[in-house]
Amino acid sequence: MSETIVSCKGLKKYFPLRRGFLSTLFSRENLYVRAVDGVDLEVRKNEIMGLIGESGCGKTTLGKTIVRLLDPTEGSILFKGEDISKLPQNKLIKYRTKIQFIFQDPYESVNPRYTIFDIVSEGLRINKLASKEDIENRVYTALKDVRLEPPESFYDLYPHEVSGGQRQRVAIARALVLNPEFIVADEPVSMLDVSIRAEVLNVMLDLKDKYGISFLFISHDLATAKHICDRIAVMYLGKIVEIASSEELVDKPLHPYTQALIAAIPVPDPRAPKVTVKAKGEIPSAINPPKGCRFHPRCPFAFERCRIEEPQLREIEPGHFVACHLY
Amino acid sequence: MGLKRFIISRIITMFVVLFVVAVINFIIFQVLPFTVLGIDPKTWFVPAGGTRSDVYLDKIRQEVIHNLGLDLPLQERFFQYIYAMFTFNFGYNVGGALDGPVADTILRFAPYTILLLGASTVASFIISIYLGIFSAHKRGKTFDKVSLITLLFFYAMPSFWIGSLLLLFFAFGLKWSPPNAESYFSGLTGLDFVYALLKAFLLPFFSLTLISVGGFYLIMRSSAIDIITEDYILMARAKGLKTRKILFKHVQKNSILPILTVFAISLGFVLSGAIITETIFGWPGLGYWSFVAIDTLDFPFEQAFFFIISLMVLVANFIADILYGIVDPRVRTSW
Amino acid sequence: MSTRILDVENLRMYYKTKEGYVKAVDNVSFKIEKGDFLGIAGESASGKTSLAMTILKLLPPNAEIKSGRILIDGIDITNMKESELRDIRWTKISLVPQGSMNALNPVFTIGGQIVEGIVEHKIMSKKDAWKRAEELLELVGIDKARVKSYPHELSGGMKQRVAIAMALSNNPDVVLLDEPTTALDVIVQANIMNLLRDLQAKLKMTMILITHDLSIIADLCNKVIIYYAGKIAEMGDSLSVYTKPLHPYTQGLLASFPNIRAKRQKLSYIPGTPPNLVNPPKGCRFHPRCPFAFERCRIEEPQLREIEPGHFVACHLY
Amino acid sequence: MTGLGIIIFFSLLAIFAPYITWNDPNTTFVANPWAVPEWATVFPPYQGLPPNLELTSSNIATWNNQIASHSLVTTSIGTDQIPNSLVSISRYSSDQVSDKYLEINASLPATIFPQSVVILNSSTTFNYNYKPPYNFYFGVFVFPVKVVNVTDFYFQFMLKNPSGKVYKLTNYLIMATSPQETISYNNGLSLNKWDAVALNTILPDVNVAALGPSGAGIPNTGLIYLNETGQYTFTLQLVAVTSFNPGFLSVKISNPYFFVLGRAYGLMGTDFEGKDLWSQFVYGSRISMEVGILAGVLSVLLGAFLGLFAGFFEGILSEVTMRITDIILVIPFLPLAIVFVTVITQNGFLAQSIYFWIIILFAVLSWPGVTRVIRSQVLSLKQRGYIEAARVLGARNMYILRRHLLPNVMGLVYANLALSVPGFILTEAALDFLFPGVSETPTWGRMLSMAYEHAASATYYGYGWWWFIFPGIAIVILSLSFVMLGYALDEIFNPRLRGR
Repeated sequence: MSETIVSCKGLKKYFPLRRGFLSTLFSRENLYVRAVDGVDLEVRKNEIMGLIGESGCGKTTLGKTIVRLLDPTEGSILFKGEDISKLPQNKLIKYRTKIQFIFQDPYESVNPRYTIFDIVSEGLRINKLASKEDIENRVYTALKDVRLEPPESFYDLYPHEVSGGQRQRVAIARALVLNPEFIVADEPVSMLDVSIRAEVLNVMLDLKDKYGISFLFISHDLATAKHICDRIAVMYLGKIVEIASSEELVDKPLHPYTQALIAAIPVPDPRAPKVTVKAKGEIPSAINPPKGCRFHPRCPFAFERCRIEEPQLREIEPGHFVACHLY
Repeated sequence: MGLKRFIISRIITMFVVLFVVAVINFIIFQVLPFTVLGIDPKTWFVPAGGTRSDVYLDKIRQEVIHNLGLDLPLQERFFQYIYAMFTFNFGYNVGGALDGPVADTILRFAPYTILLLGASTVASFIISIYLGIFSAHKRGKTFDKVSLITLLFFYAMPSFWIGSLLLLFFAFGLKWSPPNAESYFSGLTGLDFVYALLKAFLLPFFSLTLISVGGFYLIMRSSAIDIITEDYILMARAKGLKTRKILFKHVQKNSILPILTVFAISLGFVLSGAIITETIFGWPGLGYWSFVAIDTLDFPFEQAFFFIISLMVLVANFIADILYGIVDPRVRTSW
Repeated sequence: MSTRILDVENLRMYYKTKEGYVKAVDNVSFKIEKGDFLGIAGESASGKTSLAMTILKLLPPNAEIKSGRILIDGIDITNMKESELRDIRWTKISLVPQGSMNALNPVFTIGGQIVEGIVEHKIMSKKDAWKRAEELLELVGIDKARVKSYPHELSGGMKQRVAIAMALSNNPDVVLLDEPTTALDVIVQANIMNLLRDLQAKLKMTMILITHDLSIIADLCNKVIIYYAGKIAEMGDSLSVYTKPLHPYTQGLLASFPNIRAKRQKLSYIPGTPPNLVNPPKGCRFHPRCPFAFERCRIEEPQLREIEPGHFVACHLY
Repeated sequence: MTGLGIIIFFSLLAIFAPYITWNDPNTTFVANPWAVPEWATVFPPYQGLPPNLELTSSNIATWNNQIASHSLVTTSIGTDQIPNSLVSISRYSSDQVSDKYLEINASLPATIFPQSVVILNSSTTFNYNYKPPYNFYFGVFVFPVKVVNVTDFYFQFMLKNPSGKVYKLTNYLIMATSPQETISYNNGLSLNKWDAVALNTILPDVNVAALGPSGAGIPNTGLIYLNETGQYTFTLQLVAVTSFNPGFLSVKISNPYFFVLGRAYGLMGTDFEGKDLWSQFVYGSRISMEVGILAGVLSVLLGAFLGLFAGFFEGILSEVTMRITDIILVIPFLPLAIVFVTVITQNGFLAQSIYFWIIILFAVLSWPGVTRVIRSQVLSLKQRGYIEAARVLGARNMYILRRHLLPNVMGLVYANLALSVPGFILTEAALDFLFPGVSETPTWGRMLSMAYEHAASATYYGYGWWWFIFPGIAIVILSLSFVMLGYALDEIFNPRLRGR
């Protein structure tokens, strides 16, 4: 078993509900959006870990908290054994180059006023990591690594002059140029057309193979994740409900939520069985999550215990973790 | 949060803001002239009527100084002042143009302002809503271009200019209207008074309507343009609804929202326009008298006027919020 | 014996812009019969939504229909005036627009919005229309007590159901669904898909579903059009198109679609980017991205031809 | 872009004001009061209105001076000619006043009975083809070189109209009456010095309101004397009288003039005192631009700084800033400005720099609007991926502020600047309108204020439309062009409007 590069334990991120000045004055109880509510997660070296969940389940918040774009409310984040969850911003800079983040929207995540060279080299310039020639070399290599070839022809282009897929690869190159060891990719292809998604995803696979970079691949698309990720964690309302290797998770899902998710995904083949719905209702609010198992109001198998006791994530089969009272 | 809670919290906020406004008032009318600029209140308050006797003059000065508490130390004066403001005890007019308690004068002249402002606001609202929506519908066509340019022109026209032009043309030129409203209907009673009042009312009413219609129209047009591109308007078209129904049901109810907020915020500006308009036409409302009061250094009147304008702006904001909730159900839930 | 319900012939619709004409719908012909469930698949900016809006004639002012005919139930609507179209809309053809979240006016109740579409066409009295609204809500699986709800009080999936209910209110001949599930989560999407399938079975509706997601079409539709750069690339029965894709674009698109039931594999993609519709490539519009392109593809525009019964393709390979 | 052009146009007016105006804005009677703009005379109601006219040649040498031979000696018995040899008229050129003057030398023999008189007639003709003016004036320069034993010495002006009627424009203007060898003259005329004999039909300080055709009281001489078109003859008559003793007279005269005060003048006509409205207008643009732009720059700078700060650092301080904006937005702007101006003008020292204080007041009262806009833009920019991306790359706050936020906010700052200026221009004009006496500087607001004040008498003069229209239009156009510029900038820089 390979070593862990990033792990978080009991990680929580609550957002206080913004209310008027006076209502804060009058009511004692503080309302929070419990976006991430006690997550344990490990990402191993040289693996792509998938983090799957529906919108509003807290997967992006978790990703941003791990790279400390957001400060965790509670819990620890270990990077190669060192806790970075409480480091103040100025001490964090050392880890910035090692842990990178790729944003969902390639239209928004690059400054439209900068050229691609400026965008890719920005991290080097901010951290004063390289000399002038060195910067050019590293930008060249990074662009080549993300298959933007020939690299020099892209230097002076502005983001709006390249396609969405290329722009997202520019964003990857910007992270790559710093030689990171771990990258959180937040829905990197959800804004792109299906026909070009694989172009970006394959770049990620290349980087994993070539440089041994680990990824946390955040997505709502389990079908893509199955083909890209080594392991997949399924998140529901701020909690991880199941973790397993990608094939096992899809083929033998244990948690009723995972089962519902898989049954609901259509297949591009008219002969395949039609989609079915195995969960009632819709995802509840993260302000007042249900007591006990958070999935119980929608679960077809829920019984008394589910309403009262919160299930813990347990290893049911080797490498297959699930948080459910059924097992 | 609930409507009750919302109203209570808004009223408390209003009191806080009003208090700060009162403090600013205090600085402007009492600290700035007398303490900072070092103006002697005894020479400051010169009543306008020169016929009055010296004894009377002294009496007035004494009264004013006492009334404003200028013979008291600053901190005592402040508390006295705040107490007076919040109990609507505004003191007595000085300066010779107006007599008696300020509260009485304000109550006496407020109806004129309310008539003028109310009528012109309603008129400019209706015009701007219809023109704005229709312009948005005909965007880029001749109708839109013509009304946009015309109303932009009104929007940028200084209120005193509109006023003088109307006065020049209709009062002096065509002699349809009296050049000075107050002298025209003062002294009349009964139906004669009403007739004269209405005749004198027309010019300031048109003037004020023209001033405010431009701004409202621009907001209405741009919000209607936004709304027209919304999917639910496409849906309304797909449903086969008549254009008139789409525009004046679906578009109107949604695009009226920003104009409500803007009206509340801009009420202060509308009142400013009223000062000039009333002054130009001699319409004896609060704006006119506030200018006269400034001229005669009638500070008790002036600070009451300020306080009441601020109160009106706050109340208007409050009402706009409530109206907003009535029009838009989404807002109600956020209370 | 099936009846033809929608007939589109040589339709051309361009948008006039500063850069030139955007050829969003360029010589498109297809027909559908009563009871068909047609899927139109295309990537973003391929012009598939423009096609839908042209069929409804709900076009922005800069759109120009250059040629062609649109027949709904035998009625030519191509040159109809807005006032005449009003009678066609919602009775013959109705729409569930893209992003149905925004298709409901936030300041009116959902019942009111259903009712106005019925009353406008004088189909029944206002009182009956409210009853009908309740029935429709129940039909799409919403408690009829919600008839006086405002849109913001409903979840995304429920709003989508309301939009569908609304489109069904006058029993139209054709219902056009433009990306009806795009912004929804998978489980909600599955819900809506099941609803559509049930409705189609129950009401024998004719529906057109426009989406970028080939798997939704595979799940729901019996006929499919693969749309690329303002043109039909391939058209036919779903089974035949999915199992024997002929056009290289269809092949590439299907291959790049991740299939959750397939073995874990490296995903493939179509190189290059979709063309700009102001200046589309000469010849076959797909040729710059096509692995099989040869000389003729660069020069001559391929016509849509029936290669097998009911299976049309526009490609020089066949 | 027309907006920008208009702004540049007005800026040039303001900068080059002294070079493009012909009169000081405060000079009265540059033409007749209530003169229409000269170009307006192409329109029927104003056709034929006289502009400012110098009707005669100032070169007296070209005048008909030959008539000066009417030199007469009157005796009790009859009239005898003084021998021509005793009287001479010579023309000289070059002197300090005029390069063309006429010198008259006359030796007057002693007479037994009462007087001998020398009369010089100098006349010229001119054509007058306009409507009658309200006023004209005329005069001549004289230099009494030597005057001995002259009892009376005077000028007289006469006008013969096209129908042949002769008007005496003045009574004899008596210059001197005492028979001394050397006379010191009244009326400022003295020996060895050039002096002007200037005569107006009506003096400038008459009641201006009465100038009009229906004005009672003083007759408008122009309407009487110049009421026909055609050829007029203007005669200047110099009369000297001696008695008993032989006298000697030596006088130089030069630069005679006959001047009509125009009823049409300049680009924008004149006001009720005959001040040039064009130069008031041009100088007025200075204050409008100055107050508008400076107040705009100040308030936008302040607002942008606070907005950037309040948007980027969320905390108590930014919360306080936003609450302050709430309160300032409640305070009514114009009433406060009115009170402020009143208070300031009570203090003579502060009143001198009134516009400075107005600018400060405007800036202090109007930054909150800008702060709100900038803050909400910063708040939305902060959500942009590239700001977060820069953070992930290890960028610190100052770097993000400088390299990512500021460049993106600048466009909005410019747009806000352009959009805030018209408000200030309008408010400043309103203050000038309400307090026209605050400063002597001409401003558009003050022009309109004066026009409004004289609106009643304006009815006699085509409603004085030129006085009302131009400053008003200028305010509107200038404000609108700032608004247009603001919208244009907003469209260029505001990503929400620009789209992708």
